[in-house]
Formats: sequence, structure tokens, C-alpha cells
Amino acid sequence: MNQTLVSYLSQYEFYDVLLGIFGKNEGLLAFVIYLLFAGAIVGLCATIGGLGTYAERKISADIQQRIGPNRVGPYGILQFLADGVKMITKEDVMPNTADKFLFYLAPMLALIGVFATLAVLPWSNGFMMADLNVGIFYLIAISSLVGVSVFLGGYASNSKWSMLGGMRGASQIISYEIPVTISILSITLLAGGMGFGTILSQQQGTPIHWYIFHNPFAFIAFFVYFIGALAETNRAPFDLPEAESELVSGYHTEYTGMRFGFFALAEYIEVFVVCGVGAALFLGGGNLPFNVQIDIIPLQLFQVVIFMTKALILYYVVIWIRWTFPRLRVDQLMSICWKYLTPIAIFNLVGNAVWIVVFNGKSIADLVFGGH
Amino acid sequence: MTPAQFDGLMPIVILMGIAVLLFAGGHFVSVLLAPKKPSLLKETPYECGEQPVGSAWSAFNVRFYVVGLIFIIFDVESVLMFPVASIFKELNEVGEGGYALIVFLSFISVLIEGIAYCWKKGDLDWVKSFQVSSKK
Amino acid sequence: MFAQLLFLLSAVLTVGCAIAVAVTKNIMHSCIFLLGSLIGIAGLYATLGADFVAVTQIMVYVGGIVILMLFAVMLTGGKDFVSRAQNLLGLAPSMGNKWTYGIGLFVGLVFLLTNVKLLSNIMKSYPVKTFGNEFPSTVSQIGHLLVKEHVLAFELSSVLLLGALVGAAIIARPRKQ
Amino acid sequence: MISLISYLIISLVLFIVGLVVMISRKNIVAILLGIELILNAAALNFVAYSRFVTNNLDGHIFSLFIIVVAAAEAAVGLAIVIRFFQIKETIHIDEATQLRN
Repeated sequence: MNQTLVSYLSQYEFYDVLLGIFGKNEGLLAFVIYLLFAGAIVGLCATIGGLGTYAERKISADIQQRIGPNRVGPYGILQFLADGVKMITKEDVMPNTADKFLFYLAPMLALIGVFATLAVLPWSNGFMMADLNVGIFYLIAISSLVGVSVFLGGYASNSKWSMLGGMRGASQIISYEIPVTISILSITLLAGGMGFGTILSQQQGTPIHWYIFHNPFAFIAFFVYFIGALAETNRAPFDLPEAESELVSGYHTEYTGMRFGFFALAEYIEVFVVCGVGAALFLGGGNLPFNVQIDIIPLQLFQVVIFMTKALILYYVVIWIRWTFPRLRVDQLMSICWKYLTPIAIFNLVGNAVWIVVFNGKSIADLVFGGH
Repeated sequence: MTPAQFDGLMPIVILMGIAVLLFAGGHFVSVLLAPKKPSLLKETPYECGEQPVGSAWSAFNVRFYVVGLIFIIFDVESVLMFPVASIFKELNEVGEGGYALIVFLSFISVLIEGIAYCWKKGDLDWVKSFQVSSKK
Repeated sequence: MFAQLLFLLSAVLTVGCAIAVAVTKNIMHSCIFLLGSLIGIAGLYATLGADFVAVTQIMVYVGGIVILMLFAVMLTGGKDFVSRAQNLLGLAPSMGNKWTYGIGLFVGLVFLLTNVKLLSNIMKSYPVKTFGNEFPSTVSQIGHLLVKEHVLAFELSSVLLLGALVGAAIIARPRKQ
Repeated sequence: MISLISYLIISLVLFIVGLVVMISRKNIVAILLGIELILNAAALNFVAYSRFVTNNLDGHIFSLFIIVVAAAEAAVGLAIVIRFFQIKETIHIDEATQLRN
């Protein structure tokens, strides 16, 4: 069951009209639809990433009782455009000892890895570009390209700060992938499938049916996932690869101009993606808080709004955490991952498996109120 | 379902293509607009204003490898657990939940043995791994 | 149509990057070309309808083995690994010269043609399937196979991985010099 | 037209390239790269046969376990390379002449 955006749209009448325009060529029509939708999603995510930098400064300013950016546009909201223009017109400097091929390749790998995850992100029940039945597994797998790109960015610069940051970044990203993967495994266990469609279809209804409230183990798994996701995207308090006070700027010390911009864009979009995945897996995604039988496009758009709201709330928490907690030491980072998060995640997995067998897959809500 | 199912993979390729095109386009615009005045000082790797000593490509500590090693073993085990996890509920519904649980738990117990071994031997400590292992 | 395109892209990526692995001098670049080749193979798996194997390929190789190899290069290479790497077009191939390679190629071709001749008779007995457009779900079938028929291999693979973890940790553990 | 033969040819090319990498390099890490290519060629064959010849998924299971074994092999192999480098200060294959130091 690989439902896609096109197969969703094909149940409406205008699909047949479009098919007529394209001369009954389904492949071409699918390509055009995907291309338009992919362009829209990339534009949306780039805007979210850009506004993310603005939100980060503004929220940090609020937390530190400053004003923050207020020059470009009303309340400085166009600051990210000014930043973008600055990035483009800045001189491109590459160290003369750098490995040129890998220096170009590293930001591109980061962009590819992050953009490819957008294909399975569930914006709503119908507006999923591809509801692969390996959806969440695919997302974990392809986002590990970012780890390679961090390492390569550090390596190719041939600067000592970059190299240290790259090594640290790669080892941190791969380490924290384990608790994240095992937490997601718990959700796979509960949902009985890896596709986002399967996972979302079982969280419909009131918030009590979300997987975070399914059982106590799933509740803990959400926090393990969130902490691990913070570390995987190199966000504070886990931003050791780019710790300003010890490593200058980590793996992108030598990157300037457009390439630095692409690294930053990939990072901010990745934060949004992990927030969206957290919202979809644990917080019900774009499901409406009540059961509706009709399926019309405005309702889907409403679902997109709900999904975005949930994801952006998590995004706000991420920024909030960044400006609240001090940075960890590198040995604390490793011991938190391997000695706390991973055993807790395995414990959750075992707990979820036992829960399914003992309570026959029912959630707490089902047990209390009956149903399902 | 009406359209060809294979097209479900199309968005992945399209998005990867968009990433590559965006990268190339950004470079193109940057080459057009940005100034290009290279100098020796600019192209020196940043080392807090000092002359860089030697190359950064030197041998690193083995701890990084041990972390990568533990990671890859756990990664592969979680890959094998994914298909079993996704049919676990289905098996439970047809009354084979106990069998599936035994299979699953015996797999996980071996995983736990691995992490317990590494914990005991001090491979999980970032700083102390050298001292702990040299004590014996 | 799209499946054919995906096949072509993946095949070109796989073969091109594999050849680049062989002819690149720099071991770091070789690792990256290997990465490209492995992603191409994942694409080929996808064209074969093996979605789970394709994603496993990306997960294990891209996220795991290639990073481990990059780490290993970093831990062993140091600054002069470029000069240590040798390649086909370089000065001294380690085993043999152009004559031995030529003879090897010739023997390989003869062997290949003999095999094709032998196998083609066997192949004819199978119905020739052309490329379909179906993309079935393999995950639940693989799960059932892992739990039912291949449960021993499933459990033993975890023991194998435990052995690999313990052995490699013992070998690579930092020692007092 | 894409058929079984197309996949077999790609697999053959991968195998030959892997073999060439293995015999023409003196860097042990590069030899491990060649081994990965060869293992992938074999796994690709299994999936291709499973798609075109047999109609079950045993080929998928087999290539899944090939990937597992490849991961274990890479982990142990690279650990040996690193240990070798600590003893000999080089990863040239011709230096590996002793079973114990």
C-alpha cells in the first residue's frame, strides 16, 4: 500500500480533466504534480528555515531582555531575506590547503539528505507526497547523509578546528541516532507499520488517542526521541560540533557565503523535519480532534495548519531549550547517550512489546473508556 | 489504485534533483554577484591568527572508532528489528503474541548483553576509557 | 517510464562511482565514490521492488559502514595517505603487470562466455518476465519470514553481531603504549 | 528493455571493479572498499533473481543477511586495520608479514 499524492488527487474530478489536458499521459501528469508540490514544499521549508533564524534571534532577545533584530521590515521580520542577500553577495573563500572536491560536495550532501526527507513528511492525510510503507525507516536512513556531510565539511576544510568539529559532530550524530531509532521502533511496534499513513490513522480523535498517551512507555519514548533529535540536529545543549567557545565554529569554520548558507539552511530545515516527525509520531500529526467522514480539500488544508502548528510549537521548545540550558561537556554528551538514553529506550521497547501482548494492543484510553 | 504505484518514488528523486539544482544555482548567482579578490592571507586556514602548523589531517584518537563500532552494531540490530516490530501487532491479533514476544525479547537480550559488556569494559566512557582498560 | 529512468540513473551512478573507486588515488575520495555507488545500488533495489532492502542498504551503508570507513581513514591515514594510495594507472600495481592483467582478462572472458552458454539453457526454462510497474509491500512478508522460517538466522545474526562487537572492541581498544 | 540480464551485467561490473580494487591497491582500507563492492554485487544478484526468477522473498532475506554480515566484517576488519596501524605506523599491505609481533 504505497499511497501517494497523485493517487489521493486521482479520486477527484479535476484529476480527469488534468489528465485530458496532458493527453492521458499519467506519468507526465504525476511528474508535473510532484514537481509543483515539491517546489511548494521546498519554498515553504526554506521560508520556515529563514523565519527560524529570525525567531531564534527574537526569542533569544526576549529571553535575555534585549530587542533583537528590528531594522528590516516591520519588527525586523524580513531580516532573513537580508541575510540571504548577504550570503549570496559575500566573497567565497576556500582555504588553499582544502580538498576542493569534498569542500564543494559536503553542503550539497547535507541539502540532499535533508530535502529527501521532505518527501515522506505527512503534511496531512492526503497531502503526503509519498506514503511509502517504509516511511519512517526511510526518513531515518536518508537523514544519516547529514552525518556524512558534517564529517566531510570538517575534513575538507583542512583546518584543525573544522576537523575536530567534524569528528565530534559525526560521532555525536551517529551516537544519538541509536536512541532515536529505538524510540521510533517502539512506535512502529504500537502502530503495526512504518508508513506515516498507518501511524497517523491510528491516532485519530481526541488527544487521548495520541501515541504519547498510549501507555507510560510511549510517554517516556517521546522525551527520549526529542532529546535525541536535539542532539542529532546539533542543537544546544548538544551543539558541541559548533561550540563557539572551544571550536570557533566547528565543521563550518572555513565555510563562507553561499555554502555556509546551505549548511545553515539544511540545519534549520532538519530541525523542522524532526519536529514534524515528533508531531506525527507522538502528537497525532495533522489529525483533527474529532472524527469526520467527509474528505474535501479545505479539510486537508486545515489538517496542514494543525500539523504545522504542532511542529512549530516543538520548534519553539527547541529554541527555548537552546537559550536556557548550558552546553554539555563532550564526555557528558557521550555518557548521556550511551548510559542513559539508550538503556531507557531499550527498556521502553521491551515495555511496549510486553504491553501489546498483555493488554492486547489497547491504549490506556481504550482500557479506561472502552472502545476500539 | 489508478496511477502506477512505482511513481511513489518519484518525489524522492525530484527533491534530490531540486537540492542539486538549488546548490548549483546558488553557486552560479554567487559567482555572478560576489567579489573575488583572493589573497594568501585570506586563503589560510583559520588558526586564531597564527600561522597554521602542519596539516589538520593527522591520526585521531581511537575512541571515535569505538563509538562508531558500537553504533554500527546497534544500527544493524535495529534494522533487523524493524520488520519484526511492524508485524508484531498483527501476530498478536492472530494469537501468536507470546511466540513473537519470545523471539523479540531473545533478540533484544543479546543486544543488551552487548551494551552491558561495553559498559563494563569502559568503552562507553569518553574520558576514562584509556585508564580503565589499562588497569587490568 | 519512471521505473526505467530510475533504473538508468541508478545504474549510471552505481557503475560510474564504482569505476571511480578503482581509479581515484585519494582514499578519502574513494570512500565517497563508494558511498555514491552504494546509493545507486539502493536505487536498483528500489527498481526491483525491494523497498525494505533498499532502505536497509542506505541505513547500514551510508549511515554506518561509510562513516566507519571515513573514521578509520582518519585514524590511520594522517597526512600522507594520499601518497600511499596506489591505483591502476599509477606507478606500480601491486600484483602483476600488463601481461598478467591481459591474461587474467582473457581467461575471465572465456570463463564468462562459457558460463553464459551453459546458463542460457537453464534460463530458457524460466518464463521471461519483463519489467512491471507494480511496487508491492515487502515489509510484512519479510517480517513473517524472519519470525517464522528464518527465525534461527534472525537470532543467530544477533549473536554474530555481538561477537563482532566484542571482538572488534577488544582489538581496537586503546592500550597503554 | 530492462530484464534480469541488465542487473546481472551491473552486478558483474561491480564484481570485477571490486576485484580490481582488491588486487591493485596496497592500502588496507581500500581493499576493504573492494570487498564491500563484491558483497554488494552478490546481494544485488540475489534480489534480482528473487524478482525475476523465483516469486518469493528469500532472496531479499539473503541480501539482508549479506548486509548484516558486511557490517560485522567491516567493523572487525577496520578494527584490525587500526590495531595494525598502532603497531606498525602504516597501513601498507606489504608490511603485514607477521602473524604476531
